[in-house]
Amino acid sequence: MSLLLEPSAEAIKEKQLYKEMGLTDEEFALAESIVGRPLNFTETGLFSVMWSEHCSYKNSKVLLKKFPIDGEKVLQGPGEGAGIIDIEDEQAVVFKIESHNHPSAIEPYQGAATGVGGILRDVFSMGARPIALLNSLRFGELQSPKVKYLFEEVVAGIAGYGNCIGVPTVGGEVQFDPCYEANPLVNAMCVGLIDHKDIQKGQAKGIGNTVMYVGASTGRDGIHGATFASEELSDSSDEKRPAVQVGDPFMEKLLLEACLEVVKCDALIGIQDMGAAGLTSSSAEMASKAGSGIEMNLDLVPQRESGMTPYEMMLSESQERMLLVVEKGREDEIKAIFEHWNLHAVEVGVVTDDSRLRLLHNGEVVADVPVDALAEDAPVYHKPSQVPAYFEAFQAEAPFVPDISDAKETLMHLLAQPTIASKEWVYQQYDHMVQTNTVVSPGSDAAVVRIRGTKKALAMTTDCNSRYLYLDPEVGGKIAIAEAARNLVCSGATPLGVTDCLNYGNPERPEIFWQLEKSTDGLSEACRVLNTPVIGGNVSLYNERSGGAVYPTPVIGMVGLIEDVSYITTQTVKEAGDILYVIGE
Amino acid sequence: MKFAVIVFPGSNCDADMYHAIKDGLGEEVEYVFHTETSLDGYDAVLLPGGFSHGDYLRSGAIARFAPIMPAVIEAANAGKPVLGVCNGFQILLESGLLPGAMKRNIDLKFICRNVELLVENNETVFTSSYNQGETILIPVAHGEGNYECDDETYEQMLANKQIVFRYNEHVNGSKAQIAGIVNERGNVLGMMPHPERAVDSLLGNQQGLALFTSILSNWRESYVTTS
Amino acid sequence: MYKVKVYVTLRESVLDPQGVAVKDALHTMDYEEVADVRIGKYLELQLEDVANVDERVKEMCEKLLANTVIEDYRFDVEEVVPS
Amino acid sequence: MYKVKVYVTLRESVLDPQGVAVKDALHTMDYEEVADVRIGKYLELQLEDVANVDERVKEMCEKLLANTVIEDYRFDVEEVVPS
Ligand SMILES: Nc1ncnc2c1ncn2[C@@H]1O[C@H](COP(=O)(O)OP(=O)(O)O)[C@@H](O)[C@H]1O
Repeated sequence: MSLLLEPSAEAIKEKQLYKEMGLTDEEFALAESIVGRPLNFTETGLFSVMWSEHCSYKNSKVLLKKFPIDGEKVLQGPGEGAGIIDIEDEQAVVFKIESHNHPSAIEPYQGAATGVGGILRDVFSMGARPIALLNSLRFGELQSPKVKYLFEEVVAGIAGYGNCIGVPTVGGEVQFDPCYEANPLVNAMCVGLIDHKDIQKGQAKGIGNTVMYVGASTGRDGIHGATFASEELSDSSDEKRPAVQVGDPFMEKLLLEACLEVVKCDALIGIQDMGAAGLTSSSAEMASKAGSGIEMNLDLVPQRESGMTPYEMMLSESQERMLLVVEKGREDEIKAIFEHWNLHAVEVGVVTDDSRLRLLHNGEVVADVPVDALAEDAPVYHKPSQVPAYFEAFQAEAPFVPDISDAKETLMHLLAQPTIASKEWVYQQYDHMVQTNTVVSPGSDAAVVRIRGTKKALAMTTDCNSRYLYLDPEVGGKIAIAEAARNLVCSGATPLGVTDCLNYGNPERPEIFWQLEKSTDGLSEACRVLNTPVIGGNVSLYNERSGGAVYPTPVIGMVGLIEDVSYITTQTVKEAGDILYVIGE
Repeated sequence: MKFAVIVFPGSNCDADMYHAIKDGLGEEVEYVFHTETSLDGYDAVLLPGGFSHGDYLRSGAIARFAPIMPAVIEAANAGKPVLGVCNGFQILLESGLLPGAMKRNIDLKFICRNVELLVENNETVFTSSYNQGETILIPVAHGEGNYECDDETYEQMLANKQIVFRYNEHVNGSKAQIAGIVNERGNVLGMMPHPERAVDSLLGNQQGLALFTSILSNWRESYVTTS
Repeated sequence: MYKVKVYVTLRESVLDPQGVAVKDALHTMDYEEVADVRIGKYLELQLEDVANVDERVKEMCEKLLANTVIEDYRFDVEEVVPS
Repeated sequence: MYKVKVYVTLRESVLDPQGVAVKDALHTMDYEEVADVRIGKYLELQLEDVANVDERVKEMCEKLLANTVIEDYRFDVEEVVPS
C-alpha cells in the first residue's frame, strides 16, 4: 500500500479498520485514550501488533505469574530474549524455547527454518554462543499425504537452518495424533553458553546514545506475523502469504559471529533481536525496560524494496536483524566489527528522555506514542474458565486396565507406533555433531554436550505427553515436568531450570482457558517441588482450525548440569549379564 | 608443525578442525581469514567444513574466489599438505585442485551419522598411519556429497591410486562410492567424512586421529631429509 | 510427446539470499555492472501425449513444482514429434 | 540496461537425483504422462550498460554460474530501455 492510500485516522475509527489488525473496540478506545488523540494508520499498527497475544501475553499473563521464577542460580528470569542460570566458574547457561506453529502450517520448510533462526537470535542477543538446538514437533497421523509433506518439510527446514549455521541439533521429540492434523506444532529450543561478564540486556539506556540497525535489510515479508500467530488458522490463512518469511542462515551465521564480538566491546549498551513485531517490539521494549524513549528516522532503515511505508517497515518481520544501542561517539568501533563480517551497522535513531517512541519519515513525525503503553500497558484479561464436559466424563470412567494376552505382540505393536518408533529418520538429517562437543547424541534420554576446557557438561531435553494433559491437565502438567527431570537425572545431571512453550487452542473458549489454568497449576507445582524455576518461555494460543483445538501441549525444555563428565550415563544396555533393577514404585 | 585453518564466511567446522590439531594432535594451529593473501610460515593448510557463503548457487562455488585461494593453490603447488573436509573438499573441487564435482545426495536429504570407510590407499601423506584395506568409522554430515566425474577421469584416478577412501555402503550416491581423493601429486586430499570429529575419546571415536598423525609424521620425515 | 519448460521464481517481495550472494560474488570478481540477481528453478519435463496438457501442467505446478506461498511460476508447452 | 536470463542444467550424461525424485512424486500423484524431469537453475540478471555484454556474461557463466564439469548453460541477453 502506498502512503497516499493509507486510511486516515477518521476512516480507521469510523470503518473500524483496527479490527482487521486484531484490536477490539475496547482496546482501540483504550489506545486512543492513552495517546490522547486519534491514532493514525502507523500508530494503530504499532498498538495492534504490540497488544497481540504473541507480544503482550494479554490472555496468559495471569497464568504465567504462577510459575516459580526465582532460584539462587537464576541470573536472568523471564523478560529478556532468554533466561540465564549460573553454572559456576563465571559461566552460565542461556536457554529458551519458542513456537513457529502458524508459519509452519502454511510454509513448513521456511516456517520451521525461521523458527530456528529466531530462537538462535534470542540466545546470541544475550551475548551467549549457541551450543545446541532441540525441537519438539507434533503432526497429524502419517497416513495423510499432507501430513507427510508437512513432516518432511518441517524436518528439512530445521535441518537446513541449524546445519548451515553450525549449531548441533541434539535432541527433541515427535508426536503424531489426529488433533494436530490441521495445526502442526513446531517448537524450537536453543541452549547457549556465556561468561558472566558478557551478559547483555536489551535496554536503551543513556539519553543521547545511538540506536543502530544491523543485519538483513527490511522487506515486506512477515508483515503482521505476530498478529497472525494470535489468530485461529482458517482456510483463508493460506492467503495471508506475506506472513511467511524466508530465512537466510548464512546471514545469521555472520550476524552471530559479529554479535559475539560486539558484546565484548564496552561501547555496546543494549542489544535485542528483531523478532515478532520486528522494529516495533525491539525499539519499544528496549526503551520501556530502560525507562527511556527512542526516536528513529525510518528513512535510514535499510530497505530491500522501494516505497515501503512506515507501517510496513515497523511491522515487517524480515529475519536476521538486530537493534543495538551504542554509546554516543563510539559508533565507528561497532561498525568496524560488523564490517569485518561484511555486515553494515547503520545509525537509525537516538535514545531520548521522554519515554516515547517517535518515528520520522520523509521529515515528518509519523508516530509518537508512549513506549510503556506499547510494551507494558497492554490490557490483561482473565478469561472465563469452565470444566469441559469431556473431562467430567473421563473422570467418571473406571480406570482402564489393558488386557494383554501376548506381551510380545503388544510390544511389537507399540513399537510400530510412529510416536514411539525410532526417530533416527529425523535426527539423521540434523548435524548433531558439529562443534565436536556432543557426548550423547540423539537417541538417548537426554542429549549431553560437554563444556570444553572444563569437566562440566550440560544435559538437555524437551518433553510433553499431551495426551496426559488432555485427560487431566493438572496431573499431565506435573508429569511433563517430572519426565523431563527424569531424563536429565538418568543422564547424570542435576536439573537446573525450565523453559516452556504453551501450545493451546483458543483461550476465549472457557474449556480451553480451563486447560490452561489447570495445566499451569500442575507445571508450577512440579517446578516448585523439583526446584527447577521457569526462566523463560513462549505462549502459542489459537492452535485450532475449524473448531478442533490441539491437545493442551506445554512443551517443556529442561537443562541440567553434569558436574563431571565421568558421571554421564546413557540409556543403552551395555553387556550381556548386566543386572536390571527397577527403581521407584 | 604449524597448521592453518582457513575461515570462510559460513565455515562452521573451523573450530573443530582447530581443536583436532591443538588438542588432538598437539601441534600449532592458527585461523586464517579468507581475506588474507598469504600462507607463508604454515606447513599445512586445512579447509574446514561448513556452508561457505551459505553454499548458495553450488557448495564451494563462491568461496573458491576468496582472496586467500591463490595462496592455497600456491601451497598445493609447493607440495605442502592441503586437506579439505566436506565443504573444504567442495571448494577444492570448484577451484580445480581436485577433479570432479559434487551433486546433492541421491535421496536429497542431509545425512549425519557414522559411516564405514575403506582405506584404499595408505601410501599418501594423509593415510600412512592407517593400514591398507583397513575399515575405519568416521562421521559424515552433508547434503551434497554425491561425487561425480566422467569415466575417463575415474580410470585415471584409479591408475594413479588417487582414490584414497571409499564408503563401505551406499551413503549418498557417489560414483564408485568415492569418499575421498587426492591430486596426482598426492599432497591435496579432499574427503566428505569428518576425521576432525573423531579425535576425542570422550566423544567415543578416535579413528580420525591417524589421519592427522600421518600428516605430522610425514612432515617430520621430510623435514629431516630436507634439512 | 510434449516438451514443457517450467520457470519457478521467488515472488518479488520474498528475500532471495542466493541471488544476493551471487551478486556480491560477481562484484568481487569485478563484474560491477551486475545490478541485481534473482535465482529460480528451471525444469524440463517430457510428457507423453495427454489431453488438456496445459491444464495438467498448471496443476502440477500448483501442487508440486512451485510453492505458491513464496514462488511464482510460468511455463511453455511445445509439441514434439518423436523422430 | 540489460536483462539477462541464464539457464543452467546438468549435462545429459549426469544423473539428476532431484529430477528423478520429482518425476516419482508426479507419478504418485497420478501424472502418469510424465516421462522425464530434469531440474536446473534459472537466473535473471540485471546489468548496467557495459561493453561486450555477451562476452562478459559468458565469462560469468564459465567462472561462477555454471560448473562446466557437470553442467551446461545458455543465456539470452535482452536490452531494456529504462522507463
Ligand atoms: N525432532 C527431533 N529432533 C531431534 N531428536 C529427536 C527428535 N525427536 C526425537 N528425537 C530423539 O530421539 C530419541 C527418542 O525420542 P522419544 O521417542 O521422544 O524418546 P523418549 O520418549 O525417551 O523421550 C531422543 O533422544 C530424542 O532426542
